[in-house]
Amino acid sequence: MAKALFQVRNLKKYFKTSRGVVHAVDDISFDIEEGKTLGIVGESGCGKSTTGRCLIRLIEPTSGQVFYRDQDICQLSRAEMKKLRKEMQIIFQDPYASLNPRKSVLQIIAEPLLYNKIMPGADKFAIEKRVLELMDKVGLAERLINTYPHELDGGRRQRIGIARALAMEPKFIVCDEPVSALDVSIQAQILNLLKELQRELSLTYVFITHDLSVVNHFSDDIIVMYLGQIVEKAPADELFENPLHPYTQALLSAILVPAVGANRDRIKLRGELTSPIDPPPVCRFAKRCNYYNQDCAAGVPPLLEITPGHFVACHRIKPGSNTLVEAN
Amino acid sequence: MGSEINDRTVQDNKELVLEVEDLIVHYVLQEETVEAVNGVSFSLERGKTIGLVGETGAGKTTTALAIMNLVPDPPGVIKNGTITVCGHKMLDLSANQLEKIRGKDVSMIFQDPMTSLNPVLTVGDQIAESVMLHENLSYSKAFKRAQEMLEMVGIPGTRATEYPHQFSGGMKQRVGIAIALACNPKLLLADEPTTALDVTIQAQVLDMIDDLKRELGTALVMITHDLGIVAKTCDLVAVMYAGRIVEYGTLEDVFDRTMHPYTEGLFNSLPDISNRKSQLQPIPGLMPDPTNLPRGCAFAPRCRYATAACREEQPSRREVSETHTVYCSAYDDPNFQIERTRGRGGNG
Amino acid sequence: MLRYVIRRLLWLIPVLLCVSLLIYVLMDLAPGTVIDSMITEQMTPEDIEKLRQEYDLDKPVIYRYVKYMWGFFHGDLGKSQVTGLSVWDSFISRFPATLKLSLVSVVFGAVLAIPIGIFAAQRAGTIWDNLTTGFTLIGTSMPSFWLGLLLLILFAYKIQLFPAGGYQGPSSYVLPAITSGLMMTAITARQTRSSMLEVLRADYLRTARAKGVPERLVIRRHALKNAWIPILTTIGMGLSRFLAGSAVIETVFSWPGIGRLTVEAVSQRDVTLACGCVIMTSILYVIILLIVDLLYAFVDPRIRGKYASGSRKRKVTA
Amino acid sequence: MSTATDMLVSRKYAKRSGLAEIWYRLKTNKGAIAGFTIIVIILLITLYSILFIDFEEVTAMNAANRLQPPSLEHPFGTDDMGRDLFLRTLYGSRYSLLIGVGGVSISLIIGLILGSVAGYFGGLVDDLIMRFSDILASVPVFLMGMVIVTVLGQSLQNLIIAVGVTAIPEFTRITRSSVLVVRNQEFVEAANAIGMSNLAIIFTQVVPNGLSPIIVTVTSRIGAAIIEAAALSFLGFGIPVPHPEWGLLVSEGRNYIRTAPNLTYFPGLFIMITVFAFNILGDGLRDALDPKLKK
Repeated sequence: MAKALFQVRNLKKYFKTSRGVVHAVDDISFDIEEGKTLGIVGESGCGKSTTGRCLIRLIEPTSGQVFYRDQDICQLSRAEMKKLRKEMQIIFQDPYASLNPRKSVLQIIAEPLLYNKIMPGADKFAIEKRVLELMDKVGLAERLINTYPHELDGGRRQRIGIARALAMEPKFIVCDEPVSALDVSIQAQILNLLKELQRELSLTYVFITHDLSVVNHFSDDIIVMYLGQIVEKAPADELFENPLHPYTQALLSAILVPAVGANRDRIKLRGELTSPIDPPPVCRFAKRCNYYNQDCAAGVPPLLEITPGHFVACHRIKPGSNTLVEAN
Repeated sequence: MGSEINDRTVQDNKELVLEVEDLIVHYVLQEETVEAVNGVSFSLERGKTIGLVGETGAGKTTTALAIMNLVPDPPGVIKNGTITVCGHKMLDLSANQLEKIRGKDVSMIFQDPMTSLNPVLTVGDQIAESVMLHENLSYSKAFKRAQEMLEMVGIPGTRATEYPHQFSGGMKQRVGIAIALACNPKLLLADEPTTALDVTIQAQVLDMIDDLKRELGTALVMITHDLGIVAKTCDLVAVMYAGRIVEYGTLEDVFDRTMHPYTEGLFNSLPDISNRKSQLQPIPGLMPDPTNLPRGCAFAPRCRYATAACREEQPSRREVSETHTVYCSAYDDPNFQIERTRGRGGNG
Repeated sequence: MLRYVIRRLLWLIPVLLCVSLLIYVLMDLAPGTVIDSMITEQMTPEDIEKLRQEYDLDKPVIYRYVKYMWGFFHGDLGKSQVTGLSVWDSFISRFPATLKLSLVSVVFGAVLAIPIGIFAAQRAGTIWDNLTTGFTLIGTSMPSFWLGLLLLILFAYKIQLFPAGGYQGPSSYVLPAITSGLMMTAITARQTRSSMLEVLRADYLRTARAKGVPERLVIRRHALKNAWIPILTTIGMGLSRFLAGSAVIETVFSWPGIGRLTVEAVSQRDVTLACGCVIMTSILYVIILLIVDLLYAFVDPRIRGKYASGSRKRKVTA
Repeated sequence: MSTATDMLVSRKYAKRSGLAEIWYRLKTNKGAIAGFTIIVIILLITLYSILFIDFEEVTAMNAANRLQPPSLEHPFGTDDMGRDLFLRTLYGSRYSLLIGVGGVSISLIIGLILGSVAGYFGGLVDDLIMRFSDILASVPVFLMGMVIVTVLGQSLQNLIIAVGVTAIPEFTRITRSSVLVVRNQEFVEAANAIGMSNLAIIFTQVVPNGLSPIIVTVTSRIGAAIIEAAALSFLGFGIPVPHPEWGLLVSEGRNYIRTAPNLTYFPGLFIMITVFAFNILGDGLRDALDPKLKK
């Protein structure tokens, strides 16, 4: 197997608030293979966006290492980091908030070119030419070059965001819920575009979403997060065919399939997400778990490889077995 | 636009809770007019659920607000149409009469539970308010009812004295449902009730709406963009595009015997959970500008079957079966068939 | 809640220390000293030097400040350098006049202004809204001393309905109260209108209407309750402004309040009296702002919740 | 794709910038137009007075002409020293405008720097700046102005400083809160991701987007500063005589309020109209810049 592009080790991000310490990301480790897509799923507040931002150091992690091509980016100086920034970019969820409303499409896409001197000595003709190339690549018509974000619809704005990220000629892109604010028909357009770009430019993606059918469609490997921790990690096919963690099972069964009679049996979960503030050192999911018993109070369950490539963090699933131990 | 749909259901002698006939709603702004709803007709029997499906700007929410006669005016203008809720002609009533019907015969659940509850009133008071208004109960009795309603939606009655900010998103939406159901309405409008919620919470809330609806015999208009929710909750489906219904029928009609190219496009845009290698086939292009709708079929510019005629004239109405209607001129050619590629039926 | 009040009261201490230091040092820096007016031509340089020592003018300003504050915390604000009267007594004796005028104007303002603001907001864009907005705009654009003088010309000289000034009997209240009341009304009505407009757009009003709540209750129970905070702020600010800046109106109407006292003290370079007045007024000012803050909590349960847990919620990125 | 490099492709397409849209919306706002027109007229008056009215002309006494009622020759009448009030009032417009604009510039510049530093960096810097601003705000504005003028001495320049200093806390607070709103937007994060420096982010992303509430405050604050300065002058803390500042003119007129109320009417009316113009323009700007009203 090729060496992973990213190796994340014991990553933690805590936010201090006056009500306590929010454990937004709490000791997670994983690898990202070059040229693949890693999906991160979970519900709001599970730390998936924070993880994505820590990967490219938009947020300083509290502790842990993020190795990019064997270099711990958390140790880099500002100047060194600035060089690496070109290789790693991010696409945001909200195509309304992520574009500066006072800048035109030309200015937004040209900004990364100018600030990083990607085209040294280029005049404005060359810059504009490059911007037009990028616009063409993401499917924006040439005539939109002088428009402002508020004049455009969500799908086009998201294309601007993608073009801005591509301007840096990155190797790696964090896609933070890139389609959840979009309509179904536009969502499919953007997903297809992202896939095409990945093939064409051999990009590596981290794809963050709460939408399971989208992550299934888009990812090679999937991480399921719950309250700042990874509860399950597996190749996409494996995860969808054989989900092991009770939370993953519930999540998958909550998917509503657009077909008659397809949504009858569901695993019901009690309650709602608990607070990520100063969580007790037990399984975070225990309170809502349908398989809860006294074993579950024995500390935070470690993420263990149950079958090759399939990792689960649950006290009641032992390596080698393929189901919950004595599920009740 | 026809009202034939209604005639048929009347003949069946079922109890009609809602009839919307040829509704047209525009928003008249300074420089332009947004043509939000352009001739929508449908009806609903007691205890049934209809799904209004469509993307942003299809006119779903405006239709629901028109049913309540709550379209903000200005800029909203109801240009045409009749709306009958439990025998009341909503658009002809005085403000006074409307206040007696809203919350009693028909009520509504709103999309965003974060902003649709009043932050400075306790949730108990907000539920009790409509009980007091419509059933002339004393405050203490109404408050007791409010507590019962909270229990019914799965929140301890003791929390009735708390304020909305003390509840999580899912709980707030339950409160919204309790408010809507407090006076046992015959018709409930739910405007994207779970869009703002997490997946597992969404499932809880949908189940609850389903249970309560069955228990109370309420008819439900479910407004959503999510075909999964439609599949789970609805008996009838009306697919909307640019302010018009383009396909109308039972759940099975629309999902398994899809006729309209737009409906087909919606299905083809969705990732297939059972086959992750499948290709998405998005509908090309964008929703038309509602201030400047095309002369012919609004979907024609994005439709792969569109002919010159489609761009010139409004689509013809076609009754495929007793329950299934489609508005598409392509079917004027008897050999026409859409090529929906994705699996149908319960193979998901 | 109690913890919050205590914390806010404790915060008063550094504020007052800094404010008094600022004022004292500034006044001390002003050209001329207290003893200037006491020096006569007959005095020898030794006499003057003795006088300087008596008033600690030979010592650094910080020494005088510490000495002043020492007295301050012992309830002694010193004596007026011009009249020789106790600063504390002068201030207290003048305070009721200002307080009465402020309260009258606040009540006046609130009673008139809130209905006007609601009226305008509900009819936003109509001729009624434009008229009231025009009226309130003119009100906020008028200097209060000018309005006061206009009222004097009309009611005291032309038709001689009310006395031109002074502080005797209810009729002497009328003109000063109308002056400050009208300013207050204009400001508060504007604020009420804009915060009502904000609230009228809110989703929860649609929820209330969908429940069948009659329109007047929608406004009274659902909208107004949410619009209260900015309105309260304006009224609180208005009250403190009148307490502090009443100098102008008090001068126009020869009203014996603290505002005029301060103006006189400052113009006569009466450093002790001026300092005492400014510092005392600042205390009042800060206390009123504190009361307004506490009223927020009374009006808005979200703020109450924040105080109860003693903390501010911060945005947490998911 | 175009290969011709003799013309920028972006020139081919019409450009309607954000500014153009704001101007458009301002144009449709009757109040804003009225305010703008009045301000232009006052500016023209000021220009006229600078070019054609001498200081001697408005300060020279003429006992024979004392306290004349308004007439064709003296449209506003004459004061107790026989000076033409009309000329004096026109001459006085420069002071009010200078005080308004100058005072607000002082508070704007200092408030903008303090507020954006506090808002962008947060933490200890934020705490220090905001506590300083709280303390400054704890002295009632009017008293602060009075003390400053007393300390620095009476002059136009010091009046401007007094009016400017008192508004610093307000501008600091407004700048900080609008910076905070913008700072948490995703486009600032996006700028971070393309490697922009903090300084560049503040000036190209944060400030331009947080400007609307500040512009509105500037406009209406000019009006408030004019009133404040006039009130200080009225009480004898303003520009020294014989400069015909409007507040001072009202104060002088007060002595003849029974016999010659015209001395009070006119200067006060000019203050009101000027302040009204700035206030109504501020209202119009607020509507034009409010994103919520965008459709």
